[in-house]
Amino acid sequence: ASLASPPMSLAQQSPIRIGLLAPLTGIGGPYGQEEEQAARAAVKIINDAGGVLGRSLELIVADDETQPTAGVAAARKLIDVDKVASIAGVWSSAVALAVKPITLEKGVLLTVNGSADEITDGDNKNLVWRFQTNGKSWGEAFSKAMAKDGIKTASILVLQTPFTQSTIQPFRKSFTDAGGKVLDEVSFNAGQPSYRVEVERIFGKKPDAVFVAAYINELSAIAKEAFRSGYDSKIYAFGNAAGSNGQFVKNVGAEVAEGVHHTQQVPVGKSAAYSRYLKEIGKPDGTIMTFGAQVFDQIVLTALAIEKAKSTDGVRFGVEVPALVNADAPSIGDPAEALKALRAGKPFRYAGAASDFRFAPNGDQTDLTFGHFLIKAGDSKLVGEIR
Amino acid sequence: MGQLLVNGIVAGLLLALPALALSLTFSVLRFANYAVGSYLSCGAYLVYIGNVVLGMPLWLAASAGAALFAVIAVGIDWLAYRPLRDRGGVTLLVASMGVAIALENVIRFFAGNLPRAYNVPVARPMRFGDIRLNHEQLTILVAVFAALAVVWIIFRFTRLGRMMRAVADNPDLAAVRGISRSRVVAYVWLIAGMLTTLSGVLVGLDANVEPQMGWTYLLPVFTAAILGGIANPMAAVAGALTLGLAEELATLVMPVHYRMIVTFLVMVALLLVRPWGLFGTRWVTK
Amino acid sequence: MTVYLIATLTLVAIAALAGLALNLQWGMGGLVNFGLFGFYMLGAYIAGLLTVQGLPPLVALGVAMLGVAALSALSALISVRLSEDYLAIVTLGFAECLRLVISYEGWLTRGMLGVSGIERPLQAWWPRGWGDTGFLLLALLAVLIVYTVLQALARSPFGRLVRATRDDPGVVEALGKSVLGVRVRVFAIGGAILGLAGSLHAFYYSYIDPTQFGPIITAYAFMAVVVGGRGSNRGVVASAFTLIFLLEGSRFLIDLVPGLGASELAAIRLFLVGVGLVALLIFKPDGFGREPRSALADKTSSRF
Amino acid sequence: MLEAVNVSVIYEGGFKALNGASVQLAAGTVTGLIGPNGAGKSTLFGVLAGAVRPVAGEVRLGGEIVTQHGPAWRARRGLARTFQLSRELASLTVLENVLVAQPHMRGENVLSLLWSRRAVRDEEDAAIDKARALLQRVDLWKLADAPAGTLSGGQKKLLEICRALMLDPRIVLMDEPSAGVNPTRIGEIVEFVQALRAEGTTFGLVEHNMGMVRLLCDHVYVLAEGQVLTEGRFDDVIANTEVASAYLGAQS
Amino acid sequence: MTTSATGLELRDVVAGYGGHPILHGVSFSVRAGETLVVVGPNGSGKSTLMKTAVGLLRPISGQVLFGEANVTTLGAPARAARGLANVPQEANIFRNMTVLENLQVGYEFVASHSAPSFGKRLDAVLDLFPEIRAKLRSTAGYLSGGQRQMVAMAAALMPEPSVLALDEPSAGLSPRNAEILFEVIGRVAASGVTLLIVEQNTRLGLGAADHGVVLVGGRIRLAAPAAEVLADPDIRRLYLGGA
Ligand SMILES: Nc1ncnc2c1ncn2[C@@H]1O[C@H](COP(=O)(O)OP(=O)(O)OP(=O)(O)O)[C@@H](O)[C@H]1O
Ligand SMILES: Nc1ncnc2c1ncn2[C@@H]1O[C@H](COP(=O)(O)OP(=O)(O)OP(=O)(O)O)[C@@H](O)[C@H]1O
Ligand SMILES: [Mg+2]
Ligand SMILES: [Mg+2]
Repeated sequence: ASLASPPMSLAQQSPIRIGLLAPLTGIGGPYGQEEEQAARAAVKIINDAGGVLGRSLELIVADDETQPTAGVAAARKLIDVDKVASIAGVWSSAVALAVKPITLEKGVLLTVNGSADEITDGDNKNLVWRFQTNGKSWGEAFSKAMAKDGIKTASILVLQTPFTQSTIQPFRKSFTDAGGKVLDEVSFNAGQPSYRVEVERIFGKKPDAVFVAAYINELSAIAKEAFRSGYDSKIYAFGNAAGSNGQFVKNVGAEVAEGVHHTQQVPVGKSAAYSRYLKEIGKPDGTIMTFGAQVFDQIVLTALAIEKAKSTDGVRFGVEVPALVNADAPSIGDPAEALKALRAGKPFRYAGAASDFRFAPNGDQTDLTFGHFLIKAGDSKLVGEIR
Repeated sequence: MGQLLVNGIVAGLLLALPALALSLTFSVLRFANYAVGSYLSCGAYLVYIGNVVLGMPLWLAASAGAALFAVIAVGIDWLAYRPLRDRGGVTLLVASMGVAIALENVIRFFAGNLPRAYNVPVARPMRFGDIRLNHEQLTILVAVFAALAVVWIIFRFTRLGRMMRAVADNPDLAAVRGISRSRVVAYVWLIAGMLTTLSGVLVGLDANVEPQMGWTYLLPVFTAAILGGIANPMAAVAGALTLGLAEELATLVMPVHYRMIVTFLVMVALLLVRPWGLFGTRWVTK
Repeated sequence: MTVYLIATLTLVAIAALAGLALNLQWGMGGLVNFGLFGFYMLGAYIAGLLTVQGLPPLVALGVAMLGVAALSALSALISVRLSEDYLAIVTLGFAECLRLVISYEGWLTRGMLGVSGIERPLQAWWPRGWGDTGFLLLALLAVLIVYTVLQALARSPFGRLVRATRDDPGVVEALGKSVLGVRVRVFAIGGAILGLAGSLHAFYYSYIDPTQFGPIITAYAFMAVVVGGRGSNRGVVASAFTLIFLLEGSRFLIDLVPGLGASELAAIRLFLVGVGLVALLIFKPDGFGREPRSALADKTSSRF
Repeated sequence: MLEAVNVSVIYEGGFKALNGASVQLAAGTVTGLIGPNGAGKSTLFGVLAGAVRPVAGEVRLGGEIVTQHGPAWRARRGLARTFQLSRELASLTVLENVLVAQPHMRGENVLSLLWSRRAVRDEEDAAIDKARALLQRVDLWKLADAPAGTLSGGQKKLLEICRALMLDPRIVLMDEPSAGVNPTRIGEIVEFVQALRAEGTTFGLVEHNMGMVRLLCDHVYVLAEGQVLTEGRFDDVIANTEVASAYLGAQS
Repeated sequence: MTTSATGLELRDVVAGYGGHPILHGVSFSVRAGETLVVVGPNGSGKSTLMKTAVGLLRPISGQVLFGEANVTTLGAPARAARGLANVPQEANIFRNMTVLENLQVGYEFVASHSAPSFGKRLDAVLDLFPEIRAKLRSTAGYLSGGQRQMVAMAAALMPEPSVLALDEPSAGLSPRNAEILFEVIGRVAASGVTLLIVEQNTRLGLGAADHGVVLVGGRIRLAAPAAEVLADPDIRRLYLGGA
């Protein structure tokens, strides 16, 4: 009965504020909306399930313009004016690095999507958690996927950001260790008018495969360019670029997208949390939205940790974050059920939407499974799993 | 090498149209329109609406979009630049920064951040011996040359062109010679609006249609226009070609990501030898 | 809220310094420095890198000012051969190249990862929790000193010579003064101020990376000078204040608009910033102040 | 004192504006330069002042060859000039326009601004007094605080002259000082020149106002098509029929 | 040259810059086909008066009439279209256009349909100022001072105007060219064109005029037939340069 009508206190007490510092403009712009939707979905599910500590959650969204200075200004407003308990959704590693000193000082929980190693370096007082593979695992996942496809020679086309760069060394090492040969590597800058030079240089050597470490805008332009220039090397890309809710295929057309490989953390599709997330935002099963799923996990875990610690003080509830996913107990994916279990004192662990991950003590995710996808006739098909 | 040249020329031509629009407005209004990149994006999106949302063929959508945006450009001038007309080039430059920010976010408001593409099939390239030329490149080649020829004839040989240059040179004297400045300014924006829309379409074909597309072109466009000699529209085209070729050939001697440094050095060297731009002439002010 | 105001005022101080530097170089001297952000970035990197190497922050700041001043002076040397527009593009190109080098030469600059953990000057001085306020005071002091110096320069015969060079370098040459000498000095002093502003930026954020520095910094400096009234130092400070509060205040505005997604609101916010800028120019035609003059009116009041 | 020897000038675009012209400005005299429009008079002044590089020939200042030195160098050695089309410093006030010309100002050195503020102020006061004296003579003092860009055409020409004289020059080149100036004020200019010549200043004068040339010039050169057509005393020169028909018209 | 002559009249004109009046209520009229010369000290407001007459400066109060029509609110292009041509004192050519283009711009935006063709007018005008024929293809900004003056005058004459307003047309001209200029002015006047001239070369100017106006400090000090102005001893001493 209490499910239909939330407890009285929910309406009376002031809500607990959660900040979302999303890249709504700038080069991260394509992912900002996805993040916001996911955060709203998670907040709604939690509030429908009675909120936490008898209070509702309120989401405050701020734009970091994918830019550290704007990010700091926006974070300052979230912390000092809106008094949020946590900041979620920090997409760019540079923004995360810039904001981190402030959140640490003010004892605010910071959950990020950026994968630069430095983010989790140092003593973070349990306040910084990364909801993203680090570059090493992702780089290795690509080399394993290529090995499985029998790729002998590969070249690398990498966008100049901390995240994309951090995947390159691990990829190279793992790929050459497995007997492959890297023909060439070219870095390029964000926001170039065209990528023709890079494409000529990399695809011109006709490697079996090209690892394109970039986001959707650059990937779209590069894939089109390679096709139009008459090249046939297979493209391997991040799931958040080539999968991205089908947007990549829409951009370049099915013919260009045909045969593009991409990988990302699963269990997309068989996670209860992920299904709940997709249902909440009204997307069909099988849609791939990595950043959204990560933000969903961030908000849910923040809420669970607050409930568990019975405190909105970041330093107090931050400790609970790893415990909630690392526990040796039955997995629960639906946030509402997790909340119920928590209130009932039943032991459980939260199995995330983005992946069924664990946390390492330093704040990194571990234990990730990657899905290996292939675009066929305009659809991403799961062709294997990589651990 | 041959391929590099072809690619360089196409890259340069792609820059040529917005550079031409920039130097056209500069040469008449004496201010560098920082919003030229946003104009390009706006035009591209208008054409996107015609092409994808309303289902028109691209050439039709491009023509309609160009006409519509030309009018919008006149409107923007009327609202934002006209009240500042006599306040010096840099005041207008700063105003155009404001216009750029505003326009880019109008796009973002309606269309979001995700990249989009026109409804044209992507095709494999044509081959001429070793040299590959793709369909977009061919479109770019033809469209840009046609546009350049038209603008050149207008500017150099017609009454309208003389009107523009007279106002650019000496607005007061132009007025006593019977030329209405506001009419000329409107014409200039009409032409600039069409040019930027056209270039928006070509850039969209070449890469994606996205809110930042114009922004990414801004720096090269300014460089090209100034390199050529900003007060001389046709020189801007030469500047654009030089820039395109320099970037392409730079990769022979430098890591790809440093090609801009070569371009920069070439530019400085050229400007030191020819301080008025490659093909520009000294602007006489006394 | 107070904490937030302190943070915002610190940004105002840094923006004001950049604006003051440009006001000297372009406002008074007529040298269009589109590469302003490059010099600013250089200041931030010198200060940041030296500080994390263990140099005391104030010493690092001093080195940054000197370093940027020297490099600015060098780049002014080519200005003799270039007219306004060309100087603009050359400085801009220089700044962009500098940013490329900083992005890719990771061994020196730590590349895209940026430099983190930059310590602020004099942090030990302030009681715990007052660090931000202390830093603000330091920044305001810097603005005050720079303002006073520039104001004195502007009223001096040197300032007059600088403005004369802006109006017609040919005449200044014909009067026996070295235009190049004036420009080098103007660029060097402006460079030192930019080095100072950049260093404060590095200290304030305690983390710097190449994405923080772009033409938008130059754009803001030009906005500050033009909105403030070209040549007027007081105007520049006033308009730096106005602009930052326009930028920051609009963050609150979007909390008041219901029923729209965050992306739309972000778009509306920046749209308003753009429109606000144009409106400021149109409705505040003389800016916030006048250019200081060297021959004071009181000296000439008895002129009949 | 100042002389050009066989100078030729070719402008960008190939026009030969001077073709082996030689003139000599003797110390303490006023030398006139007359000739039809487009003869190359202003160009020759440009060559003498260092603003125009000749392709052939040389310029001597006090016996020393100075062809390679720029206008600033020559100005520091006491050579001042006015421009035919006035080049006022538009955003500076009238007074400032004149003050900039004051040579050896310590206040123009950033460091002495710090160390010797008193001396800087005294120098400035002295310069203002000097400027006032000049401006009062041509009735511009009442406009001392107006931006020079707002002056009338004739006022700008007068300002040009004041600015040149502020340099304490040993040689002054004046390019059509009387054009656009009211006849009564022309008298003022004539008095300026006469007084300074008496003190030993050397003058070069390009003028179309024959009355003024007759009154002032000790020696006159006639320039036509980039060459010296003839030279001598004013009365002798205008008696030349060629000069009369090409230059003076029916007036002669 | 032209058939329909128009007069020009100023009534109580107060005009200036930034709200500060320079002209304090100036009135005069030039009848169709007559010539009026304005003289006065530097800075007395002659050019300001000229700018008000041609429509570059909107008067603070007062009226400008063109024949019978009140043109006070019309801008310069509209007045040019009614047959008014002008040579300003400074910046009187398009410096970055060739001499030929200067003449073309002088002609094409105002010449009426009944006017002779461009080629005819070009020949006619070049016959008046043969010295600029050799410079037709040169950039006007590189001309000598006197050459500019002739180009400016030629451009103003191109469309066969009915009213001609000249601000110091003889400045910078050699004596011979100044003489030619006033010959041309005389011929133009004889053809029925109304002329308003500001001139510092007072003797030449007033000599060619029907009427003279002495403007001092923004007020009319004397308005009389030209010969009377020339003869007035006070005026001669104060403003016309000596005896
Ligand atoms: N920068 C230039 N480029 C090309 N030609 C020029 C340039 N300056 C002057 N000329 C030409 O050189 C010739 C001489 O010009 P100059 O100005 O010396 O004449 P001037 O004797 O002073 O004539 P005026 O009496 O009309 O002032 C003219 O024919 C002019 O057109
Ligand atoms: N744009 C302007 N702004 C402010 N004041 C101006 C402007 N133009 C002219 N003035 C002032 O108006 C007064 C009259 O100027 P105007 O040009 O009309 O004089 P003038 O009679 O033509 O003089 P001249 O014989 O020297 O050409 C002058 O004192 C001048 O300083
Ligand atoms: Mg001359
Ligand atoms: Mg005048």
